[in-house]
Amino acid sequence: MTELLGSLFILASLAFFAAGSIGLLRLPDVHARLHALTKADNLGLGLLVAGACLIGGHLLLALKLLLVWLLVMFASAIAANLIARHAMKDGEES
Amino acid sequence: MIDMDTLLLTAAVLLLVTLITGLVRALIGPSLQDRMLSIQLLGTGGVALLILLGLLLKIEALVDTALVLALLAAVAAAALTRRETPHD
Amino acid sequence: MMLTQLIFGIAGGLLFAMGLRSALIRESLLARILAVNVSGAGIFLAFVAIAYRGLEETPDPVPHALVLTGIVVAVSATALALALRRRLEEADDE
Amino acid sequence: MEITLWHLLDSLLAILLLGLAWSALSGTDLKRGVVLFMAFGLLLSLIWARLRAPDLALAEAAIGAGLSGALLLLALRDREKSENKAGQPMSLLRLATVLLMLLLAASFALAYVTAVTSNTGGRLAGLAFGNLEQSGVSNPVTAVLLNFRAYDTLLELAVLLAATLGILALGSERRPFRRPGVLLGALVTWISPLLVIVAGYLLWTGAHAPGGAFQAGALLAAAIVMLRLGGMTSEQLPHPLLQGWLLASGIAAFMLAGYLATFHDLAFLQYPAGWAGLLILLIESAAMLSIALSLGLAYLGGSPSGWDERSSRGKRS
Repeated sequence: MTELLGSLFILASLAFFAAGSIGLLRLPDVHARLHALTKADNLGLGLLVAGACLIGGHLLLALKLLLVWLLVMFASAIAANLIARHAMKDGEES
Repeated sequence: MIDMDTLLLTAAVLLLVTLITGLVRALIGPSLQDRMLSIQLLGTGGVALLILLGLLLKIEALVDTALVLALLAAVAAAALTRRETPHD
Repeated sequence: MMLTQLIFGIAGGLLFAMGLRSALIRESLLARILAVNVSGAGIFLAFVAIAYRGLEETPDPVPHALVLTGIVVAVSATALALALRRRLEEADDE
Repeated sequence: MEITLWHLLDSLLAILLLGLAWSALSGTDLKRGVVLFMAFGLLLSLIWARLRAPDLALAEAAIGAGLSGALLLLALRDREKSENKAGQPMSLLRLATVLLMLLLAASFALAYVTAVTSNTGGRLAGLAFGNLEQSGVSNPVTAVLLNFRAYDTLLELAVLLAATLGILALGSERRPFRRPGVLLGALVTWISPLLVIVAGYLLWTGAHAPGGAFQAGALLAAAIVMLRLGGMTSEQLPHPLLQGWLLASGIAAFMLAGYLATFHDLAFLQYPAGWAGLLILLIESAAMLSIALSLGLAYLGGSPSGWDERSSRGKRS
């Protein structure tokens, strides 16, 4: 039962990863693309981590996976901010 | 009823396909920042794929690898955007 | 030979040739440094493909150990090459 | 042979890797080449994971995500007039290169097929697994690196040291970065200690699971890169004299352990029975520190400012 739920989570996460990729490809400028990327990606990884925790079974693995997810959210939020500001400065200079 | 491994493997293949789609942005740009976004996506997607591979191949150390990638996820963006101290 | 070994073996060979070709015909030093790295990665890939034994089997640890040190040495050699390139550019300026 | 979904995954990975390499090497825009090369490095880490080489995946992740990308992005800043573009291929060499490529590709294929098909007979893998119990560790890759093929590893450390000395000799370090903003400051303060902890964990766990001196050293080097991005100046590094000792410590520990064995009527680098595990841990700790500092100094791009002062003071006295 938990395994079934886990695989459902993982399949659902794929939709968010796909949305992130397509957004990155289709949206018109850096800032819009950034938006698609961070929102979809973090939700996607979150669902995947939840699914993997359910399938993987033991506590230590689940804790590690949770840490991975939190770190990715933290890092990508900051990275997105850095890239956005850098893009803005470039826009002013040119 | 499909078994667990087939399901996870299908998920891994589909995930890789979306990552390839996202990497097109690294190819066409146009700006360096656009390309860097693509790397950012590959970082997160890589973490996800490592977790899936870890479950599939039953290698727990791949979660450690995912942890390393997660810790370093912002290094490239920081390295791109930092400015050097001015000459005195 | 397993199909997986064949796939990654061919990929390794192509990378090796591709990298070597670019390293020889490119004028830009940075492009050459990238090319040598790609070429080295091709050899690493062939080594790891040779070590592979199947989905459930433990692979041969000897090539892994060689490639592990190779990866670290390759990055330090790249850093040395980049430092040389920077020094060359400075020397051109003087 | 049966074709499964795994082979689809393998083919996709291989094709993507080749595509990235091709596009990284073919364009004339160096920025594009560097970013695509960074993607190439990340993908390699995934491929090592797929080929059941978690030790390599760990090292490649630390180096690909933490070190080589940062190094190359920094190198993009000192592009000069001669290199604004990646340059057109030289036409004269083309024919000769194609011929050489064909020759090399053929010999590569021959070597590869020989290596894969000669599965019979006493392969080294059998030897390595057979003697694993006496090696002092249970991770076969660590056993090969630090025990069975310790000579190779010692020489690799020497190569690493030589490369670092080259970088130090070439000139002084790059300019440090400005003080970071609030966000980047927070990132550096939170992540760098975590990197050090995970490096320690990888060093310890390397005895029985994927990890070890090379992975831990690469991760620790990434911590140095991160601190540098957060505005660290070389004055904040350990004292230059200590840096010198740290750089040499990996080789020194190895040699010491090696000679220790000769006093017990054993061959050089043949560890006394029962001592292997402890000796390996000691050597690995020292090797981790020198690998980390070597790669960290490589990111600074030259000798830190303190080193110059020390050498000029030496000249005066």
